[in-house]
Amino acid sequence: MNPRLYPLAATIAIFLLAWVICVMQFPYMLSTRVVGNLLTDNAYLGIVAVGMTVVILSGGIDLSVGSVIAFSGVFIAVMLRDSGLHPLVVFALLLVVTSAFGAAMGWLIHALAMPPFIVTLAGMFLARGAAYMLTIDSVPIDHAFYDLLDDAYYLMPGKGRLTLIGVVMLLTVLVGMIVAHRTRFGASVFALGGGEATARLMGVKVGRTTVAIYAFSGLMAGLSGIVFSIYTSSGYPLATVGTELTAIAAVVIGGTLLTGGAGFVFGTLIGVLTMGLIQTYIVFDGTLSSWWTKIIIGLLLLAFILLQKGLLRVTTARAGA
Amino acid sequence: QTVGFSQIGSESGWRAAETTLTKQQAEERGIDLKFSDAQQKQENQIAAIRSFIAQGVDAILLAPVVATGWDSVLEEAKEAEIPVVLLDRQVDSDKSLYLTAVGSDLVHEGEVAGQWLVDAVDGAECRVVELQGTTGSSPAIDRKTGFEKGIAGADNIEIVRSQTGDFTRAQGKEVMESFLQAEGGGADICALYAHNDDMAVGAIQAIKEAGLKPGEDILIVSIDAVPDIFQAMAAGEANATVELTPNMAGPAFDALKAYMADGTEPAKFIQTESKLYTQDDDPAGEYERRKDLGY
Amino acid sequence: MTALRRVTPQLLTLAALVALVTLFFPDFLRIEVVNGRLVGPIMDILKRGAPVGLLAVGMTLVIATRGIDLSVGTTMAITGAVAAWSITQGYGLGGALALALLAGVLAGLWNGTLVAIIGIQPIVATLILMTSGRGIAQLVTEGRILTFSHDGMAFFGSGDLLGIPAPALLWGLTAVAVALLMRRSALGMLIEAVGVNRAASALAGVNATVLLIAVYVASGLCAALAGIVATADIRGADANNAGLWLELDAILAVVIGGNSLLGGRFSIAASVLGALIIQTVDTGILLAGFPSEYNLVIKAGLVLVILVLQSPNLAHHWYALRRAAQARRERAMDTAKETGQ
Amino acid sequence: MTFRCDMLLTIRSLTKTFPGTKALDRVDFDLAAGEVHALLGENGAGKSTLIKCLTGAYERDEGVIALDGATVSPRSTSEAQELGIGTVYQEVNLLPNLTVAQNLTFGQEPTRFGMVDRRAQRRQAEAMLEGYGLDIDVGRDLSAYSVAIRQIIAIARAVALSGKVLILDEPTASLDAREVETLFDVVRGLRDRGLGIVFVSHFLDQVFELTDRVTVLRNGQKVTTERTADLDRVQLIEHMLGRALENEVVGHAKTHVAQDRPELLAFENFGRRGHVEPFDLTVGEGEVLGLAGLLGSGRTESAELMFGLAAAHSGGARDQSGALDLSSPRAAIAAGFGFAPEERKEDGIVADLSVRENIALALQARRGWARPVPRAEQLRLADEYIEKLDIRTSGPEQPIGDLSGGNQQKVVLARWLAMNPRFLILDEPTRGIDVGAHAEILRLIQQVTAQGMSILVISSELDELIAVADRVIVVRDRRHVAELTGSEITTDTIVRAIAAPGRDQAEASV
Ligand SMILES: Nc1ncnc2c1ncn2[C@@H]1O[C@H](COP(=O)(O)OP(=O)(O)OP(=O)(O)O)[C@@H](O)[C@H]1O
Ligand SMILES: Nc1ncnc2c1ncn2[C@@H]1O[C@H](COP(=O)(O)OP(=O)(O)OP(=O)(O)O)[C@@H](O)[C@H]1O
Ligand SMILES: [Mg+2]
Ligand SMILES: [Mg+2]
Repeated sequence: MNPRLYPLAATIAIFLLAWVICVMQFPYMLSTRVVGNLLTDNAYLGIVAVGMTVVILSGGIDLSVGSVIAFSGVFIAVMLRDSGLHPLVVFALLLVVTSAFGAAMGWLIHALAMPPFIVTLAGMFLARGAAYMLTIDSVPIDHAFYDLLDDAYYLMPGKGRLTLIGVVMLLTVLVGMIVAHRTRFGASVFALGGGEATARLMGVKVGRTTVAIYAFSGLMAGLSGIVFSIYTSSGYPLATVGTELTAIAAVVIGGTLLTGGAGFVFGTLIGVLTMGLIQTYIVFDGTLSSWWTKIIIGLLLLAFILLQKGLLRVTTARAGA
Repeated sequence: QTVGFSQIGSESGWRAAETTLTKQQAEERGIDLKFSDAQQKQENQIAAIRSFIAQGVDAILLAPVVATGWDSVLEEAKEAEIPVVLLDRQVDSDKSLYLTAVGSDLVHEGEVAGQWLVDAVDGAECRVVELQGTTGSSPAIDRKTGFEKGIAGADNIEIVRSQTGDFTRAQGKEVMESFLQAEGGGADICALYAHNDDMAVGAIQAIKEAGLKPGEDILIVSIDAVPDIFQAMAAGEANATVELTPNMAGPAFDALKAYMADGTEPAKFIQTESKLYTQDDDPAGEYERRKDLGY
Repeated sequence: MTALRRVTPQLLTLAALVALVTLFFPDFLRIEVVNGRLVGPIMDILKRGAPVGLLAVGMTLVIATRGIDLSVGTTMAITGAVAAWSITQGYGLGGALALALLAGVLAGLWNGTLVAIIGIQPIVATLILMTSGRGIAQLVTEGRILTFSHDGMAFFGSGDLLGIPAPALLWGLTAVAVALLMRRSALGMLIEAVGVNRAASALAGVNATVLLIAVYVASGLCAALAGIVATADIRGADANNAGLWLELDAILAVVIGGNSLLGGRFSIAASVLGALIIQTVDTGILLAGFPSEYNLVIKAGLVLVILVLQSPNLAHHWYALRRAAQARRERAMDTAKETGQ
Repeated sequence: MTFRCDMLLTIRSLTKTFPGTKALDRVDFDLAAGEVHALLGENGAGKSTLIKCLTGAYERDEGVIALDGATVSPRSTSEAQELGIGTVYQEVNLLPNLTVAQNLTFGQEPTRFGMVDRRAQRRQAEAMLEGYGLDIDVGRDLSAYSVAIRQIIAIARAVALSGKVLILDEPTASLDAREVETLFDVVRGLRDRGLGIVFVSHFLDQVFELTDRVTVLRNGQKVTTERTADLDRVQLIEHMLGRALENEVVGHAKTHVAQDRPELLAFENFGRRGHVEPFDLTVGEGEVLGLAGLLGSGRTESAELMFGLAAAHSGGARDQSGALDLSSPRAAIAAGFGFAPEERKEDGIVADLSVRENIALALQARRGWARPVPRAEQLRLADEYIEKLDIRTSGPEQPIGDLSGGNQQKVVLARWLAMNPRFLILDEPTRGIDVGAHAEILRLIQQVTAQGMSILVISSELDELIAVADRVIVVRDRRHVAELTGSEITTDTIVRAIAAPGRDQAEASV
């Protein structure tokens, strides 16, 4: 096996191992219901994590996505309430807005040579603030088209539901895999992650690529916002606080290096499912107090990262010898 | 009997008390309670309810973090024939999707507080500052609306400043300090209305540090009735609070029991009392009664 | 002199902000003496800026090593809880302070070990404590707001010395002490060297691992001080809300202070000024009396403007412009000389 | 402004100023089609800067560039590539996190339906590497390969991109003789096809072997352009330095026999599984040891083992007073060791810090943080070495990252000399260093060894080893295979020892 695939393999192995452990304790975890739930409940996270993966692969970071998801929900809800537009039109409008927002952040990052962490932090405040300015209330979405989207699922044997948004997430991962690993744009992303100065000397159009990367992340955040609004049939300015951190954790668990230049979009899917698995396990257990929940989530996160590191060290040492 | 309980989080002492009481009530009735803390996130709550359904619990208690967005997951529960009882906050889904809701009327709470102030100032001019809860949260919105309703008839009362204190003590204190600065060192403020007791307790400290006497120079009315506000009332530093009982689970379990025994449909809304406490209601005693409830 | 030059942009920003707030709130600069204490919006800023200011001191060191510490807000909650718990358990002021500082050191050791020895990337390593730490804090407080009444402890929140609020004194002294320690000893240079190139520094014999751990411990200590201030301020430990999202403000302060997130050269003074700038924005928004749903947008807008104005590239463009003008002048002079001869 | 229309590439009055340095001062340069044109000069003369201005990596202050008679102004390297200018920059400019194939085809990936066609990409990459005698898997990450291989890949990429002009900035610095010969064949082939080639090197032999014309820069100004055939070595050096060089190749100064040196250190059965086979080695006081071998033979790894960068699996080291602790660089430094590494950018310089701080760094680390080296002392050290090693810098406070490659190397040397260790390991100390400084460093080695310091030199330049070493250890396949002393040290004997029995291709190529 190509050594660059080791982190991905380690991630998948650990995920499967964790699942086996869960199933041994709660046989129900093997049901299609739980599988369907994992996909549906983490659909918005998976989509936004795909965008985050591309950003992190380029050596950047995007802290604004959680706020952008919230903004998207509010934007859709308010537009549907106040204007007679069809949801599809609103979706298109929204994706334009969020992509432009991402592009603007990318431009700032490039043109002013400011660190992405800070620019997107300001973006995070701005997007959340913009959501507040649209409404401070939670706004329900009441539209026949939404009921349609909501009821679109395939009932798997065992009563598990493969929902539309779950499928959208899987498709997004696929698209993300192609964009990151199979296009010239993707190659430029990896090049930037390998080192901006070198990438520049190799002929990467740094400015254009940076803008495109953050625009892509904005697009994904917008799409995630749409999915989230379908998931909850509403828009709420306080939604998805801290989702950016969950997404980053998922990307890292998925075997992508935060320093950029190495990683896999597919790994991110596994990372997202891992986070979902941790969540599900804790709910199934149902005995943890509020505070132990927090501690255990952190410790499980650490355990995954340590296992991954250990496994990698063992395999590379084996390969080196 | 297994009951899943999806709690919002542990963001305040009041909520910690609600969690404690729910667990207590479940234990007393021999119910196996599956507890899930959503850390203030709706998405976690939805995921938790889905997991409860997958596990096949007998009933679900839900303290919804926000009013909207529950339709599809409640429908799923209904299809799986698992009754859902809402605790302390309402949802705007169809009433057929849940068994009943136990809670207080948030608007009414604000109204009670407003009416108390109208009575207390008795026609005198009064400039009020307001400490809001977390921007966008339903208690913040409703308690603001309710208070405004309560003082609607009294032209002598006017809200001059209103800022969010995020339901926390520290923010309550910080924002109150800036209110005092902005309003002539506090001389122009006649009363404070805080959306919860924690912010009021923080604000009381700010007022004391500014050299004024809370409860006399500035009247203080807030909501929740947590132990610390009774302590302040006993010391004459706070004037009134509106109770929001943390024991929502008791009525909920009662309703569930009846429903499961013979299918008795409870009322769709079991309203808990929004009782007003003032300095005359034995605050010291109330403090003693409450201080071990896990607030 | 060079130190003053380094912080000029921050000083100018602060001055501009003060002018802006004064426009909306004319009494902004008023300071009175009440009961022997200085009172006024400026004093409030100095006092309220204490937590972020303290966090920024530690964060500056961490960032200088090319790291980041997301756990400081949570560490505040833990140390605050420990302080309040030990006061209520009757350990006395000294015991409470010692235990709280110890908790901060432990948090720093944990982060430092994950980063420097196990080699987890700082963002993720500190994210772990950030998520689980609040649980630990709540374990201590059992989820309630752990109140205490101890005037000695409360002094750190609302006391004053020579008319100056104690928190302001505390963070001022901490900043000065750390800055002096860094520049009077070789620590500053060694930290910068490790931040720029850990491999090369280690090869030159710098004990990079210990230095990295020390930096996270320092950050934990600063967070402990901030936690003590926050707890003393409300005379209670609020495990769930103390220091919530303050790590972001602290990072922002460091960056507004002109320190690079890529590590290397750092200035504590500039970071502390950054913290003051942020607090001025926050207090200014409160005093100006806008509806609270605008708070975030105003803050984001102001921060963006400040960052853009201080961006190195803008300075670079400015430098290039000036140099071009100078070259043109020189050439004009050259031709003048040539024709003159 | 006049362009010579017979020239492929014309540069007129190119000027570039960095804060504090005028790197290029109205430089003119002409490149004809079908010539190899050497660009020479001391470290910091401005060669790399000229190239970067030409390819748009730097923004020039002034000057005009014409390609085929038409003025061009590439604002980025990608624009330069589109104009047909392929470049190998001094720092290997490839991405270690991409595969070899991705690096080679970057920007020109074959696509099908908008997606990169992996198989075609592989084929294309393999085709590009043909003729360089490399047998590697292009699907592996670049980081799996050594610096030398990366250098060749960078060259192959630049060659493929260069429709008209090929620029090579010190391409041979990390290549061995055989690989240099391969490269030269490729370059000659391109010249014969009518390309213009710019060649930067500090190896004058290579310049005389390969190039048609020479342009010399000094302190950012053009000194002269002449036909290579019209020059001799001495003249060329005079052009570069602005003065004559006293005794360029230091004579064999080994007057005394190695045996009568008191023993300083001894390594016994010292080794690490999978890295270096256990070896025995004694080091005499004031002795210069040379380590010779092919690329990847394990010289650097031997050195890293001795300096505690990797833990030894067997054996140990001792001096008169007993066993030495070499478990980490810090321990090794405490034992009086020093190590100037081969990869100066990754392991040597601390880019943002000043020259002064870089020199004082190791000294400071040894004293501990609580006892800072006084600023005056640091400045004295910096000034001393800036003068001694002729470091070209605008002052001791200039960030080392802004220095030219060769001058960075000198600062790293200065750092260790300032420590005055008893045993100093120098891994490729003269890589990328100009003739003048080269001689200077060899002289310095002799000077410090005369005062009792022992030195281990790793070098791919046999002449250098022959010039300074009292003893040469030959490394092959991670094993120390031979030891040559005194008069045994000749090019011939070393090459013979390097080429294992049955592995005589190395001998054939030298
Ligand atoms: N980015 C930079 N900032 C400031 N000064 C620089 C920068 N790059 C180069 N210089 C200065 O410009 C001068 C020319 O450097 P350049 O790299 O062109 O030298 P060179 O001839 O390639 O030397 P070498 O043989 O050592 O590679 C040097 O004095 C160097 O210090
Ligand atoms: N041509 C090559 N092909 C594959 N691997 C190589 C090659 N050259 C070096 N390596 C690898 O690089 C590692 C480092 O070798 P090392 O640096 O010790 O050799 P060296 O003799 O110092 O050579 P150099 O002069 O390149 O530094 C070795 O583990 C070796 O596997
Ligand atoms: Mg050069
Ligand atoms: Mg080597």
